[in-house]
This record gives sequence, structure tokens and C-alpha cells, in this order.
Amino acid sequence: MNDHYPALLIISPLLFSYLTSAAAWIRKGLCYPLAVVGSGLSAWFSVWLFANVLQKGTIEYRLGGWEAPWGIGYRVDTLNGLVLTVVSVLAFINLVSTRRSVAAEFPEKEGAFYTLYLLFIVGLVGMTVTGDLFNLYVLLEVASLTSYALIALGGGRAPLASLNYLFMGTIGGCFYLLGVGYLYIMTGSLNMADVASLLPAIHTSSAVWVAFTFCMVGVGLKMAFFPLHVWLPNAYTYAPSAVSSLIAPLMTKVMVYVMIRLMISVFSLDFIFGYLKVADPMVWLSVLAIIMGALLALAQKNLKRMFCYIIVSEIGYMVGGAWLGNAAGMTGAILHILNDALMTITLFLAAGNIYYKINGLEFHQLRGLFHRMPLTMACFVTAALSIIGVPPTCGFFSKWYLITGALQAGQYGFLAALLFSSLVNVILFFRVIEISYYGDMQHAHGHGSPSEPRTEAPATMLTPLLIVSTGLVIIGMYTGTIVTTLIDPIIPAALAR
Amino acid sequence: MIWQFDLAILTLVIVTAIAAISVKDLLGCAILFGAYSFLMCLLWSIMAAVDVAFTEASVGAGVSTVFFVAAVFHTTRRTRD
Amino acid sequence: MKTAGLIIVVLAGAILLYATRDFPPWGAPDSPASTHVSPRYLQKSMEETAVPNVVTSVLADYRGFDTMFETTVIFCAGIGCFALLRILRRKPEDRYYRHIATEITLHLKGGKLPEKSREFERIDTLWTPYDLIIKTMCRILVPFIQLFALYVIAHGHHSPGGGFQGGVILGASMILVAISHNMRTAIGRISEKTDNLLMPTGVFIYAGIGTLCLILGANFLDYSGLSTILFSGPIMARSHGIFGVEIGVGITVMAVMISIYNNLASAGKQDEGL
Amino acid sequence: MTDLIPVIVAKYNYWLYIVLMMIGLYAMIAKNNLIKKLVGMNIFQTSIILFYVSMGCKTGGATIPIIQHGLGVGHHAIDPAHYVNPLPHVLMLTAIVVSVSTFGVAVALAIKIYQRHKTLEEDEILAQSRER
Repeated sequence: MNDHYPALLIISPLLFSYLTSAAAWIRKGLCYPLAVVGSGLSAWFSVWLFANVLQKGTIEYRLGGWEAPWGIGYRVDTLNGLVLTVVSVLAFINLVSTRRSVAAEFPEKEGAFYTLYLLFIVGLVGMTVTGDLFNLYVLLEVASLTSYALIALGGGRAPLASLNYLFMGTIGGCFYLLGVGYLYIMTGSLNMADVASLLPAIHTSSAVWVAFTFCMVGVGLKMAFFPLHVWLPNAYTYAPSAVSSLIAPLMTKVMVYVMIRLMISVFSLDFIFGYLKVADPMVWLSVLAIIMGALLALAQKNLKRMFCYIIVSEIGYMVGGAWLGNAAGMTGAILHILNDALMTITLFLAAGNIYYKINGLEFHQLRGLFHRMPLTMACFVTAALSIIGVPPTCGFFSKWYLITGALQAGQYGFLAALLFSSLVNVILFFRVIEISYYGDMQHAHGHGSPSEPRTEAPATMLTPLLIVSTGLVIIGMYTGTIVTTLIDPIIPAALAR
Repeated sequence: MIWQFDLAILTLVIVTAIAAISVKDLLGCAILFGAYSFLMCLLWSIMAAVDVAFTEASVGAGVSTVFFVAAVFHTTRRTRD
Repeated sequence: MKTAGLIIVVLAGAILLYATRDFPPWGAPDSPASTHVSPRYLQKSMEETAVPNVVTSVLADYRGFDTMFETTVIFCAGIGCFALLRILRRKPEDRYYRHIATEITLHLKGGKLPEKSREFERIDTLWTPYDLIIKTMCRILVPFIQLFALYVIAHGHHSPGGGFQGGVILGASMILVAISHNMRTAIGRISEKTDNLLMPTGVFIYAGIGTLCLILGANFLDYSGLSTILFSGPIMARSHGIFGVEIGVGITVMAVMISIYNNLASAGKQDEGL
Repeated sequence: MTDLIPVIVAKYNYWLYIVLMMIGLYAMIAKNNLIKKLVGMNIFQTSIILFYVSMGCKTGGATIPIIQHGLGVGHHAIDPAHYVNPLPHVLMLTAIVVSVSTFGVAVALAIKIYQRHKTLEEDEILAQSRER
């Protein structure tokens, strides 16, 4: 049975999503437990698989029993293992945390919500483990389709935001498909490893770089890389809080992973950095992404919207790091996938708790929150420190690697952008902290009333938040171990110059 | 495969595509879209992709058009472009 | 927006056109696409899966995992449309009834008549009388359409077609009932609950067959593992496995098509259609 | 000039597919009406499907990918050149399903948007939300 873990990882949430969907029409109370079991099993299998990969090295799995270029193969190495664990564990934590807000926001459609939730996990997990280019497209569409529906569940302007996301996402998916088509017509294969072995012979062909460009633009659209980010802020802001804390941390990170996977395992770094020589423009684009994301975040008056623009700038970190073309930059980018997923989920869970209590996230509504929700705000501050990059938290370390990489590559623009965005993040978060800490005092002075009683969010919402924010510090303390055991082995030799 | 057919239908496909995106009535657009799908289906059967053509005939020309008409029924026929 | 669109389109088109110069000529039998992976499917399909229609064998066996997610995608769409549009609790609305004997139309504001009334039938807001020809024709056609759909599903091994096409045709036959009569008649045939239970059932059959293979010791979706319970050789087991999977696909696709149509055509109310 | 003609004959199909793709993409970007954008999206997707299907074509008498079998045919080695390439067909069946699913969800979203804003023109919707 142990050999089948890569398949079980996908099957368990898949089967449970079908059961959840059926349970919605038979006994409604069963939906949530079924979803928790499905997601929990997936998390357990992924942790187990990751541990196994660390011990035994890369695991391969043939679906349908057909060998690789003819059938579809799964390939799990430490890079997938890491992303896989992050995705399934965070999705599980978020599922536990969001029960109450789901029950409050769409009580009649809980069954549909949990079904879509599990299918979203299936899509993301599948995308990370698959070793087949077309299978990746299908799973990408599973994840995207569920996220369109989930986002549109929020009322108000959410359907429009979701439809815009659908248009952009479909263009992205189609571009990716077109890129794969160009690869297929030139090589005749769809398996990543097989394509990678066939490509070096035809590196000089124009079809290959066009395929590369289209794959990258498609993936860039899905991950909201700067000039293509326009769909993200609206979609994530108007989504229900249970959904935004699921999609915002995971979807973009998985797409960054897909980009790195395509770079390393399909097109090969020799082709990208040696033949195409597009590293410089990409790094400059990510500099632009970081700066514009930071500046646009400054202009926002809504907490969630501010987070969205922070995501845009964080995507710039990861893409820039991956394109620096040296080991430190790549390490920073991969480490930042882990860290940023944790930071973003902490921020969005905190925002979810706040929204659950005060029903709004405009800055002026946040007054006096430190007195009313001290624990939530403590977690919020931890995440803020991590995003700014203060040492004990994990955000510092990935930024450190990125800065080292920038220095080694001589990309001083990227270095400056990193420092600039840290500075802006200081302003952003201290503005929020100021409003929510001091706001109440002025209010109390003005009216002479005692400060409002503590109304902390319920324990089911608070515990997951506390877990992820402790995770921020723990990951920060063990960064050295993580880098040497997990990330160093996956950095390709071409980069370790 | 007869290339004259292929070229003629391909031209027709492009013509219907342009017509579908430029007609000012959404119901007409739905019908043109159905025609487009059906021509596409012909093109695929010329290329010996029978399964794909079958699917397109049932999905693209059939069910998609019904969905489209349903959407027009619940929204509006008018459009400015 | 128009100029920006034009610039993007011209740029993308130019890049794509430029790259075609390195393509093999159109339809060349010796292009990499036709010589690297695919010949094996054509040569071995018969001996490895006993399915002459290579598209079916590749779809449901060699790349069966893709097809499972393809079915999942359509399931997602069904659930998504339900989640987006369905209005479950709503205010009582105006209803129209027709007295069958005298053809007098009643307009009830807020109330409703008993469901199974002999004298009155409920009619749509935009009801037009005397569609006898359409109704009769569709009533005669629908069974044949369904028969054909079942043939398409069952004969997918030997002729074009398979679970997906058959499922769509089955769904379309119910949509035809809903359009020619009215939506309540169609929902009377397949209730919303049945339909929503059929949706996961189909995909569950697919993934369940895969899991069964896994339990019997083969890899996921490796139908040859089923030979122990089907009392046949591994090759026939593959053929039967493909058939089981096609049935699952057919059920899901039919249910999803009906569900999406019902939700779209009634904007989530599920009582009045097109 | 004489060199050009074989190139055109060999590649004109691809060029027309790309023209079709660009028609769809242009409608998606430049059209103002949401349903029109949807049509553009579908044209874009189907033209990509067309591109893939055409990869499987083989000139020179290749037929549909259903192996001849039965009593009269007997067992002989199958020559792949007699049948078109089935793999793109399989991939594109999946892509058609994806496109119809996306279309269904998008239509549902469009109906929801119309219920709220009473229009499908994007600029009017944006103007409405700016007023609020």
C-alpha cells in the first residue's frame, strides 16, 4: 500500500469531495466532517510522502501502470514534497478555521462549498506532483474553475471580479496550452522528463522559445505577475473570507512552483540562461512588480485589498529570485514560497477573524482592535513583522537569501527594490497597527466611555491562527536546517557556480 | 482529405467567427456561434478526428448553444458592440 | 482598450506566425508528433486493451487519469453553477394556472393551488397555447434519442463516441423535454435531488474503479488488476474497465448537463424555463 | 517566388488557425459586452483545439484511428502511417470539456451580474460601481 501514496494523496480528497456533494442532499450535517476527513487524509499522506522522499529520494508513480511517455507519471522530489506539504497542510488548517464563517455566510450551500473546497485542493496538489505537461493543464483548470465559483460566492461585486478573473485565467490557461502545443509539435511528447531530454537537440528552433514565452505568459497570468495582475485585487477582496484565506496563499504560490518546475525540469536552465539570455528583463519586470505592488498597497483603505497588493509585490520577490540565475536566488525563491504561503495565510486568517467580529475591513473600522481582539492582533503583528523581514521570523531569512543572490548576480536594482518594499511594508503595517492600537484611546478620551469589552473570535478560528503564526517563528528558527536538507539538494548543478 | 473542402470550410469558419463577434444582436450571435461550432465540427471530421467532431457536434453546436440562448433569455439581446 | 487589444493581438500573432517556419509541414507523416509517442498506441491498442477505437483506449486507459479529471472538471462546473445560481429559499411569487376544461387563466398573487390538481395545470409566465405538434414530436423523439445515446456509450469501443458524447446526448434529450413541455415536467422525470445525487455518483464510479484496482494490488486506474474479480484475462479486464469508466462518465455528464441547464434557464428558481 | 509556394502550401493551415486564435483573443480583450467576450473566449479555445487536432493529421491516405479488425482482416502488423495520430484527439476531447465547463460557469456569472447591474456592458457596470 505504501507504494501508492502519490495516488492516494489525490484520491482521498477527490473521493471525499464526491461523498460531500452527495451528503449535501442526504444529511447536511455530514458535509463538514467528510470534508475535514478528506482534507486531513490528504495532508497526512503528503507529510508521509515528504518524509519518505527525504529518506529514499525521488518517488515515481505510474498511473494506470503505463510507463512514462505513454501513460501519465507522477514524480515527487523534495521540491514538490515541500510545496505539496505546504499546500495540503495549510488547506487543512484553513478548513478547520473557517467552519463558522462558512455557516454564517452561506448556510444553504455548505455542501457545494466544501465540495468545491476539496476539489480545489485536488487541483493544487495534482499540479504539484504531476510529471505530465497536459495533465498539469487539466488540473490547472480544475483548480481555476473551482476558484472562480468559490470567489463568486461572495456577494456584491464578487461575480464581476470573478468573471474578470475567469477571462484572464482562461487566457492564461489557453496560452499555456498553446505553449504545450508548440512543444508537442516539435518533440512529439508530453512527459516533462521526456520533453526535457528531447529539447536540447532543437534549442535553436524558434518554436521552442515561442513555446517557452507562451508557457511563461500563461503561468504569469495565473500567478498575477505584475503587468498581468489586474484581476487579483478585486477577486481576492470580494471573495468570502473563508475563500480568500484559502486561495490567496496557495494558488499564486503553486503557480510560482509551476514556473520554477518548467524552468528547471522542462526547458532546462542552460536553455534559459545560456541560450535565451532573458534573465535581465525578467528581473527588471519583477523589480517593477515589487515597487508597483508596494506603491499601490500604500493607496488602499481596505485591509484585505492592501494584502492583495502585498501579494503582487511578493510574487515579484519570488519570480525575481528565480530569474537571478544563481543558487542563492533560487534558494530564496523556493524558501519564500513556503514563507510567503505561511505569512499570507496568517494575514488572511486574521482578517477573516476581524471580519467575523466587526463585519468590515475598512481602516476606520479597525479602531481599538488591540483591546477587543488582542490574540488575533498579536498574530497579525507577527505576520507583519515577518513580511517586513524582522529577524526571528521566517520572512527575514528568505529575504536574506534573495539579497545575497541579488548581490552575487550584480542586480542592484533588485536589491534596491527589496529594500524599498521592506520600507513601504513598515509604513503599511505600522499605519494599521497605529489605527487599531491608538484609535480606541482617542475615542475613549473624546466620549469618556470605558474601552469596549474583549470580543475575541471563537476558539476554532483562533487556534489555527495561533498555529500558523507560531509556525512563522519556528520556520524562521530552523531556516538553516530547512535550506541544507530540503532546498540544497534540488538546486540544479547548473546554478551552483 | 480534399484540400479544397478544407480551405473552403476554414474560410467559412473565419467568416462566421468574425460575424459572431461583430453582430449587434446577442441572439443572432448565439445562432452564429452555433453555426461556427458546426463548421468546426465539419473541419474536424475532414481531418479524420471523428471523436472530436462528434463531441463538438453534441457539445459546441448543441448544448453550448442552448446555454447561450438561456443566458440571452435571462439577460438582454441588446449590445453596443 | 481597442488599440491595446489590437497591439497585443498583432504582437502575439506575429510571434506565433514566426514560429511556424520551424514546424514540420502540415500533415507530414514523419513529424515528431506522429513518430515519437503515438505509434505505440496504434500498434498496441488492440493487443493491450482489446479496444479497436484507439481514441477510446488512449482516453480511458493510457491517459485515463486525464479523463478522470476531465470528468471532475465538468462536475465542478455543475456544482459551480448550482452554488452560484440556485436560490433555495425565496419569497412566494405570482403564479399562473389554467383551468383545463375552460382554458381560463388564473393569476395568483402569492398563493398557490394544490400540486396535483385535476382541473388546473400550472403554466409559465410566458406561456403560449397550443404547442401540440412540438410536444408530440418531442415525446416521440426522446426515447429514440436516449436509445441512441445508450448505443453511443456502449459502442464506444468500436465506433466514435463514448461516455462523454453519450452523456451529452442523454442530457440533451432531457433538455429537449424541458424546452418542448416545460421545466416542471422535466424535473418531474428527474428530480433535482436525483440529479444532484447522480452527478457525484458517476465520477465516484470512475474514481472508485481506479481505487478498486489499487485495492486489488495494481496501480491506480490499472484495470488489469480487475482480472481477479472479473474472471477474465488482464486484457479483457482492461476492456471491461474502460466500459465501466465510460458508464461513470456518461452518468455524470448527463446529470451535469441537466443541472446546468435547469439552473441557467430558470436563473436558479427551477420552476420556469425557456 | 517559386520557393514560396511550397512553404505556403505546407503551412497555410497553421496561419489560418493563428488568425482565428487572434480573432478570439481580440474579442476577449477589446469587446465591451461580457457575452461577446465569452464568445471570443470560445473562439480562442476552439481554435487552439483546431491547432492541436491538425497536428494529428497525416497526408497520404491516413484514415480515422479505429483499427480494422474482425474475421476478414486477420492478424497483421499495424502500420501507424495508415491511421491519423490519436493522441491530439484525446487531449482535445479533454480541452472541449474544459471549455464547455468554463462556458457554463461564465454564463452563470453573467446572469448573476445582470441580475445585480441590469446591464452587460462592462463600462456601464464600472460606472455604476464608481457612483456608489
